[in-house]
Amino acid sequence: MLKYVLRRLVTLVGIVFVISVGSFYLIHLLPGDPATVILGTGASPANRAILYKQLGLNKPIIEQYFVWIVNVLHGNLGTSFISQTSVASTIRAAYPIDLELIVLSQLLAFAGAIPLAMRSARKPNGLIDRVLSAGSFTLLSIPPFIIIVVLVLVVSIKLGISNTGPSSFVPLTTDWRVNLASMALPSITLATASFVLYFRVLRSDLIATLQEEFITMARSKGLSQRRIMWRHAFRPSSVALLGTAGVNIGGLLAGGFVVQYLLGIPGLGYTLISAIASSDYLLVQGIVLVVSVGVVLINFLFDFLTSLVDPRISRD
Amino acid sequence: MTDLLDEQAGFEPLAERRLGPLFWICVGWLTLNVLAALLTNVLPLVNPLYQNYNVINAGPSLHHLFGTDDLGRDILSRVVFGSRVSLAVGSGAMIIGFGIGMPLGMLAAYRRGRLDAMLTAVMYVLLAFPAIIAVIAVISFWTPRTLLKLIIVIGLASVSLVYRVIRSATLSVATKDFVTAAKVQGSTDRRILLRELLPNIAPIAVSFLLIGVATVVTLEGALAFLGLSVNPPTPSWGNMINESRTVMAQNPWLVIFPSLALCLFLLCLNFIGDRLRSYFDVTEVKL
Amino acid sequence: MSDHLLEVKDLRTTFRTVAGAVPAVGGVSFDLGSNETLGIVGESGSGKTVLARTIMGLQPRTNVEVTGSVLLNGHEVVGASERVMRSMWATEVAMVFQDPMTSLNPVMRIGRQIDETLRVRLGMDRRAAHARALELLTMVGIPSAASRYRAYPTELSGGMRQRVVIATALACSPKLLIADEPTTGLDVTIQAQILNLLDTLKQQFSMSVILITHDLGVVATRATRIIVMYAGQIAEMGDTRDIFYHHRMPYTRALLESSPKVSNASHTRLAVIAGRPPNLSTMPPGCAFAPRCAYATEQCHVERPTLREAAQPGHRFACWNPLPDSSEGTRP
Amino acid sequence: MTDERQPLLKVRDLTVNFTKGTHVVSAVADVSFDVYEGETLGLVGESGCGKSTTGKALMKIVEPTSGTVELDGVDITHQRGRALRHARTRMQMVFQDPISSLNPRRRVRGIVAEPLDAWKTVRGDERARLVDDLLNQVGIDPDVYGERYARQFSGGQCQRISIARALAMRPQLLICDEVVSALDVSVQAQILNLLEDLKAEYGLTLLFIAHDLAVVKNISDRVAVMYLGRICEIGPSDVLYQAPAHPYTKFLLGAALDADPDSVGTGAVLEGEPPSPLNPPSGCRFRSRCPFATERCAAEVPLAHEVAPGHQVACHFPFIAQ
Repeated sequence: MLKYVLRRLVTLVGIVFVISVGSFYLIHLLPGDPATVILGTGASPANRAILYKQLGLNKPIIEQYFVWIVNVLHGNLGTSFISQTSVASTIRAAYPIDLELIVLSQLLAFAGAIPLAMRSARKPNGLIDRVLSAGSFTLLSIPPFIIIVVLVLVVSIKLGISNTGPSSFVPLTTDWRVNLASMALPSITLATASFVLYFRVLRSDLIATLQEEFITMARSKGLSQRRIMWRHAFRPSSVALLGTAGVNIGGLLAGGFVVQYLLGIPGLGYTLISAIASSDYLLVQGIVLVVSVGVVLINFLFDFLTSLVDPRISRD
Repeated sequence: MTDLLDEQAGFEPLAERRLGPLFWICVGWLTLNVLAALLTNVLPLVNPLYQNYNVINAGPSLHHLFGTDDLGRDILSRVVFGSRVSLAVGSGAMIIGFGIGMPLGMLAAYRRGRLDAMLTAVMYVLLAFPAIIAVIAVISFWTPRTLLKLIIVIGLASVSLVYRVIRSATLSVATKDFVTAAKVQGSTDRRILLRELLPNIAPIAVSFLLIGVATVVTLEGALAFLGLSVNPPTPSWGNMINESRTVMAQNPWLVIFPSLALCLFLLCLNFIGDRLRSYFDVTEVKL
Repeated sequence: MSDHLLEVKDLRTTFRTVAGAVPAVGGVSFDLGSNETLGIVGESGSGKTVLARTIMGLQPRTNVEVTGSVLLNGHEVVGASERVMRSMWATEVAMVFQDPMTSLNPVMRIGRQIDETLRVRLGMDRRAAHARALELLTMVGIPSAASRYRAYPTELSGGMRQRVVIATALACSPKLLIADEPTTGLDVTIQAQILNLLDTLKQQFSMSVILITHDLGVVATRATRIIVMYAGQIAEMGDTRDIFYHHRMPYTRALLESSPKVSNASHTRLAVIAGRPPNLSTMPPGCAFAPRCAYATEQCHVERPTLREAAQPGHRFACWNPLPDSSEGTRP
Repeated sequence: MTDERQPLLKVRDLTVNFTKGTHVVSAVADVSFDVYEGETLGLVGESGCGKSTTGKALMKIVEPTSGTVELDGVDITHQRGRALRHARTRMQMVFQDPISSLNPRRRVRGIVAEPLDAWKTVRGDERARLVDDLLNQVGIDPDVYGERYARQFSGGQCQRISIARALAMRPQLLICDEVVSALDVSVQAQILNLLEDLKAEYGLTLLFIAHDLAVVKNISDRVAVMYLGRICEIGPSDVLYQAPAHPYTKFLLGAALDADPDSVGTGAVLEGEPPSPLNPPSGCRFRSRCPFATERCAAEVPLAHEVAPGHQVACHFPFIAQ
């Protein structure tokens, strides 16, 4: 087990390294001189000098990377020349909102998907299963950005709740009631997309698991239906569920960005979109780096959880 | 050993080995979509950019079946033209993804050994890289944005996913005895790859391809929302929905029609992929 | 009430499939006394596994129809609810499944899979269940049981896994143990160990055993009585020696003659049963074996034979043109 | 009964090691035997004893670590590319799993014709006639079943098609790897008889790999017994079965069950389970389960030596028949 975790940690470091190289190189995708693009043609020589120093632009590219990565490791992601604020502090202010959004939406999705998938799998092709499957299939084909548009229409317009924008966003720590009220809509939207995925994966895996011989054996021991479902079927099936969840959370980001953008919730997604719109390249680079590493860490966490559930994984 | 299997074959009612009428309806709808997108110049459609100020924000009528927007542009025409973006991105990106990922995945799974180990390690790292972030990042830096760049970036980002699915599908076939038998008979690798392996992984590849197209089209929609896809006034389903959501209360048709077009398109792709999988008895491929 | 532990009367299990009704078990009657070992022999698709599961009340509840009667220690199994069956499973009747790889939960430690039964069914507390599970593991011949208790099934060999399955089945001391092809995937030397173990445990727990197999060699020296099944029906049944030496049904003979023997000389030509077993959903009206039978007459193709008595007590066969009874005991 | 003829297949010190992480699995260790033209050599042993790996190493499906394999006097161990592909056509293999042996998405005629098409030896009408002849010979009616897909067949029929395919290139040696172990008794008998018939007709030499002692006895002229990667004993089948010289063979035969209530086994059951090939016992690999083992068995690897003409045993203390 320890060996498995260590091995995974080594690959994790490798992946984070590749991500850092990728994020670093983004600046060089810009056409022409990065300094000119980032600062605009009318930039003062002083600003140019600062940027050159910060990015090490006058050095060979490998050295540039080292200058950059050392800065990054010290928590210095540069200073935005648009807003004149430190990229790191902007990110620090925004990321708890993303975390909250992920946690809330995932809790909602699991809470919905697990019991319903169990209900469905108990009688495959029964009435309940057919209804749930057809429903989940339809939802599968509705992108989150359409769901949110519809929800906004229904909630804000019909119910008179107005979209107040990022300036009036209240953090969880300030007033959790107001915060949760504004987080409800985005959480539900993201939860819907995840729910569909989890329900479908868990349902089909449970159906397969319930046909396994060890389930028949568990029945023949005289165990209750409930016990068989939770102890014998859910645990092996949750391997597939956790695997999907790990990958899904990465995929959820794009949807999350749209939702934040539309509802004016100042998370990393919102910040990223505004940064792109205002050509704040250093902020974009910083967010890309942080979000990528975050996603990789989440994947790692889910892999670890999976190996706890299924002892076979860590032994291979 | 086979005993139980043989007897249990009678347990479950055999999965219907029919595609069903709904499948063909979906195929028909998709075909219609593709044809419309290809034949936009031949079809009696108004120029999607033509602004007719006499009919602004009109509901569906005989002249404008889907109504018009706030600039008096014909929605039907814009929806049809918008589908070209979705189709181009979806098919283009998947051509790149499968063009690179599929041969590599097949070769790695068939050859095994060092090639496989190397490729798989590289793809593993790429896979861990959150593709969507990578796409957004590259698109935002690689200016000016064009449709072709969008296709290339999404296509390359999908290579590792395609590789993984194709490799594992090939692996499950390549370890079968009939592949060994072909080797032993002196069939060349090329022959084995094309005649023994390809027909067996084709159903998985096709159904994954369809779902891939659906995913890419959704992604394009999201990017359009974020202003990272094609620039207006060129219509795409995503930017049509995005542009008109503010006037949704006044003229809901503006949102409804492109949304409906997009959802139906995705629904058909997903449904066809799903039916094909169960028709060919392919166990759920993790996407 | 009779003194039989198990009474099966005209049991029919029919699966409803897209291809039509499949009578996997088509009217089977027999009984089983205490401390008896009954061998049920048949090829793939003969219905022996379905029969075993129907007796256990373990068949799926959808798309299947069961008629007839299974009296297990006085309790009716056919039509019994899952709740009623749950009270009989493990304590009255337990099963050893064919493939120990798939019949143990791969993500549960083996000890847990045993003491779970003890705790749920016998209401033992954690400590008592643990102690009893260790005892059972030792009893089935698992070395260093205390450390194996914490092992996962994948960490054990096939033979060891089957021992765990047996220990689980015996946890609540059932009166009847149904072993469905318990040694099919195992090597001969391990097979001998497991069969000997079952014999020993049968005495120790004073239970009856139904041993289901496709291999006549497995039941030849282990079973007191044998049922030969073909296409979901009993072709012949009787005391083991009657089946081997006085069989009347041509299928039984064909089965015996077509299996190669260690005592045969090299290049012995094996007797062959032509053709294949019938498709259960399109069974011929007559004897199910008639299309492959060398002795079949017009009658065999038209009319289905019922079981009739042979000379020996308890020996029955279903055949219109039985082989002559060679009471002198000529061996096949 | 020492054969004066040149062996068709000559295997010397064949060793196959697999690496599993940092460990080495000794799957086959120093295996040597000859197969003479026209005979059937049975290779018998329990699962994991390396008998299948031996068969695959002969065909170079599995790369041998060391040792040589000579077919008709030609060393094929180091052949590659086209030469290897050609050498393989002279020996063919039929596999255990009848279902996975056939491509489910190809038609029966196409499957049987594949080797012909790959080598382009015959074309057109001649090819079609040859394919139909082969199918007829294995008892599959080409007119009825020729255009069906493989998945529509039962295990026994699949095995027949596999055999037809293997014979398409007229091989000299046929390696049968557990070909009947997945089949029912009555079907098993059909396939065994078919193999005997084809052997006579094609003048085939057979290497018959199986775990079932009775099956092996029925088809083989000579039998080799394997345990944990090594050959314990090799000899004419009648002699070996009647008077096994290696303790393992004796236990194996004792455990084999004849379908006869009066059959008297030796009664002795071999205790324990085979050790892992990751870490095989020193000296004689059977010593950890052998009731007769001494210190010498742990120290010294027993070499094969002749106890009777053509009957070789790798044991320090063999039973020698009077």
